[in-house]
Amino acid sequence: MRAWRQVVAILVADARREARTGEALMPMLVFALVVLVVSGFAFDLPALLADQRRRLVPGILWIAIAFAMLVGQARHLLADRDEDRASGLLCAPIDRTLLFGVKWLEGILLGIALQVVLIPLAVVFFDLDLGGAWLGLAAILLACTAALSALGTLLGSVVARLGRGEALLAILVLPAAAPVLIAGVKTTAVLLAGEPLASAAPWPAVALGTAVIYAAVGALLFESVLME
Amino acid sequence: MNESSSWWKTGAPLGVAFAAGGAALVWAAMWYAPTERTMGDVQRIFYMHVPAAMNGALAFLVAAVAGIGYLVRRSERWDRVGRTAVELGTLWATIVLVTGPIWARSAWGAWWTWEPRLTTTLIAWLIFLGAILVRRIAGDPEQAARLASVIAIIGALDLPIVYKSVDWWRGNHPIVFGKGGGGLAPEMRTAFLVGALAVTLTHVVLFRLRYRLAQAEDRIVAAERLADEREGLR
Amino acid sequence: MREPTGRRIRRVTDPLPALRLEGVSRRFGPVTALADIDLSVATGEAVLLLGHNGAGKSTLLRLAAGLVRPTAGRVTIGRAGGREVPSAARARIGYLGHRTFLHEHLTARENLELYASLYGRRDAAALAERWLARVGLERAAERVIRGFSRGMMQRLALARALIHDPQVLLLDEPASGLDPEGRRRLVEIVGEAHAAGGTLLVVSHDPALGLEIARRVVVLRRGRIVTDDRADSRSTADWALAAGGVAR
Amino acid sequence: MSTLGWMFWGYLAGIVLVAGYVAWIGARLSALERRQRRIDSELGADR
Repeated sequence: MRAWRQVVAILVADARREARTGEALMPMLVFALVVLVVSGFAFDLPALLADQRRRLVPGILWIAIAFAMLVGQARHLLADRDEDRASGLLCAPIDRTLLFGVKWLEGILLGIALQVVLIPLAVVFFDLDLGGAWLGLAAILLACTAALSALGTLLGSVVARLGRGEALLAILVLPAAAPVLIAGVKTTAVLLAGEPLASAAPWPAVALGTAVIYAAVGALLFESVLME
Repeated sequence: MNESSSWWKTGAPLGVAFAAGGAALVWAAMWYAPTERTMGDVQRIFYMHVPAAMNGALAFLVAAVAGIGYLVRRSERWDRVGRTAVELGTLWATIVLVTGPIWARSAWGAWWTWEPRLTTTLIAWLIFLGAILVRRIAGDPEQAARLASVIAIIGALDLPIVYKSVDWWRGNHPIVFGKGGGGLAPEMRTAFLVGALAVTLTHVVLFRLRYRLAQAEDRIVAAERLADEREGLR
Repeated sequence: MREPTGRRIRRVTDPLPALRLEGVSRRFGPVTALADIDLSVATGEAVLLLGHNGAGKSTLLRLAAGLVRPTAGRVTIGRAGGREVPSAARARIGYLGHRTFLHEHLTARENLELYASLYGRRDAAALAERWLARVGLERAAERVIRGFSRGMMQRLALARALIHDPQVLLLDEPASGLDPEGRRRLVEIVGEAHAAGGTLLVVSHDPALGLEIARRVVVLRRGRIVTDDRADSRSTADWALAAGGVAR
Repeated sequence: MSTLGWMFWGYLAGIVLVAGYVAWIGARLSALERRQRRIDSELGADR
């Protein structure tokens, strides 16, 4: 199947580039780590009771994730400007919706790679007890990352077309990401309190719903961003 | 060509419209409408605040429709409508965001509450500021129009989601008017209609004026390009 | 040719145009880049596109390659056409633009394999191997192309543009940055593609290059076609003048 | 501040914002028209 071969080719090429340069993932990881550390003393976490800490940690975690996603996707999408490779993709007989799908998937993969490192670090730093919550946490992380990545892919392409970076992307993405962040923080708080995912309703559904809506609209508008 | 008079040609009816609308609004809001019992005179901000909010929502809707229109038709006219509507929406949202806290501070003692309508207005303001920013950064006018259209569409689509999320997040705190607010006295309703009419009239006039500016902007780009060609620079 | 017999012969032998632009205009905001272009290039024809800077040559090629949407008009590649170049039609096109479209952190071979796969080719590895040899980059195949010279990049870009064996070649200043040996290979490769029935639309500042292959010359000025004639109707120097002459 | 005082500031802010925007459009418009006239006259002289 041609579409399958095209998707794999793009994924392999971008993965190779990322493996050789680390241009997206490295700044993401370092940035997120810095946010965790700075939050540690900005909120004076060690002085707080475990219960108070649990109320602050979801917010800190989602700020770190959201900003790191912005950094990573801005780097990642800006890279396609070099040698006008974005046009190289557009010339090829690839459906533009599929192209959005690939870049969206790559954003999600970057997010997962980040969280695989970040969450254990947060557990250590903030003395969290995930207990049986890790499956629910993985689910909400995935849903919110999918929504953030969809926004980041569409608006990141806008920013890349303008030759700008993270600052403009943050301005464009974060207001629209407000529902995603609320959903992420609320659900994480419920999970960290030891309650099941279901008791976080309606937030998991909000995260999933926004992911679906933003991905659909992103796929629809992507061509308008890319095509002159 | 009598270009210097064109500004005044628009300016004269503009001034008359503003004066009439403003006078009607001030009269209705200050004298005609009765003083609200619990909040006092500050409630009179309502007659400008709510019409401004309604016109802001209208402008954002127009901006999104113009964005779709531009992406489908690629006509400069849709782009000019979009350019105009995004700016006007931002203006109305600014007015709402300034008058709202003043009213809130006086009536409830707090400048700001994270109430769905307030939060959504603030986020709308931020998103459309983003659209203005993208337009300023973009180099060529076609790219500016295309990318700003995308932002306007995303913005308009996002706002209902934001509203609902904040509603679930914080709840619908201060109900002043509408359900549970006790409704409006007949004179208040009349004053509100006058206010809505005056603000909407201002919106129409400002829209035409800003649209003219957009036309002038487009003409200049074309004229400078032509001048460059004559000089052999292109 | 107006005779009935002639018309009948034409109908039989005249092939489907490989590339046809009908009433195509492109404006960038208030700026007009292409105005009402009608251009039909027959299958197997080789056309040189001339014009000075900003005349709309590159926009025309990008439009035919599906990178730029026309503001008005139709673009047809083979049988498929419309406001936009359809996905299937893009597979028939090989476009070489100002930029190479190459990934600087991939090797020469990886770059070619990527583009062969993007065009749905199953034999990506074999194609990459063959094209590396054709452009003379076999010995640099496993090197990340970041350190390549301008000439090597352009050779690889040429291979990238042609690796899927396109029927329609859109080449925008293909010789730019090429060393003499690279230029020789370019002429050879493009000549072979043409001999095999490929259709060519070449933009070049340097008419000498295009005239080695092209039989027809189109001159653009300010987004309009001002000349469309047989290549041998004028000398190379005259064509250069026609292309670069500033209208007053 | 009295509730009347708050109301005054609210209306003032609204009116200043609208008036400021109109002034900005006016300034831009007349600047553009000046530029347009200059270009027109230059082109005229060129011919």
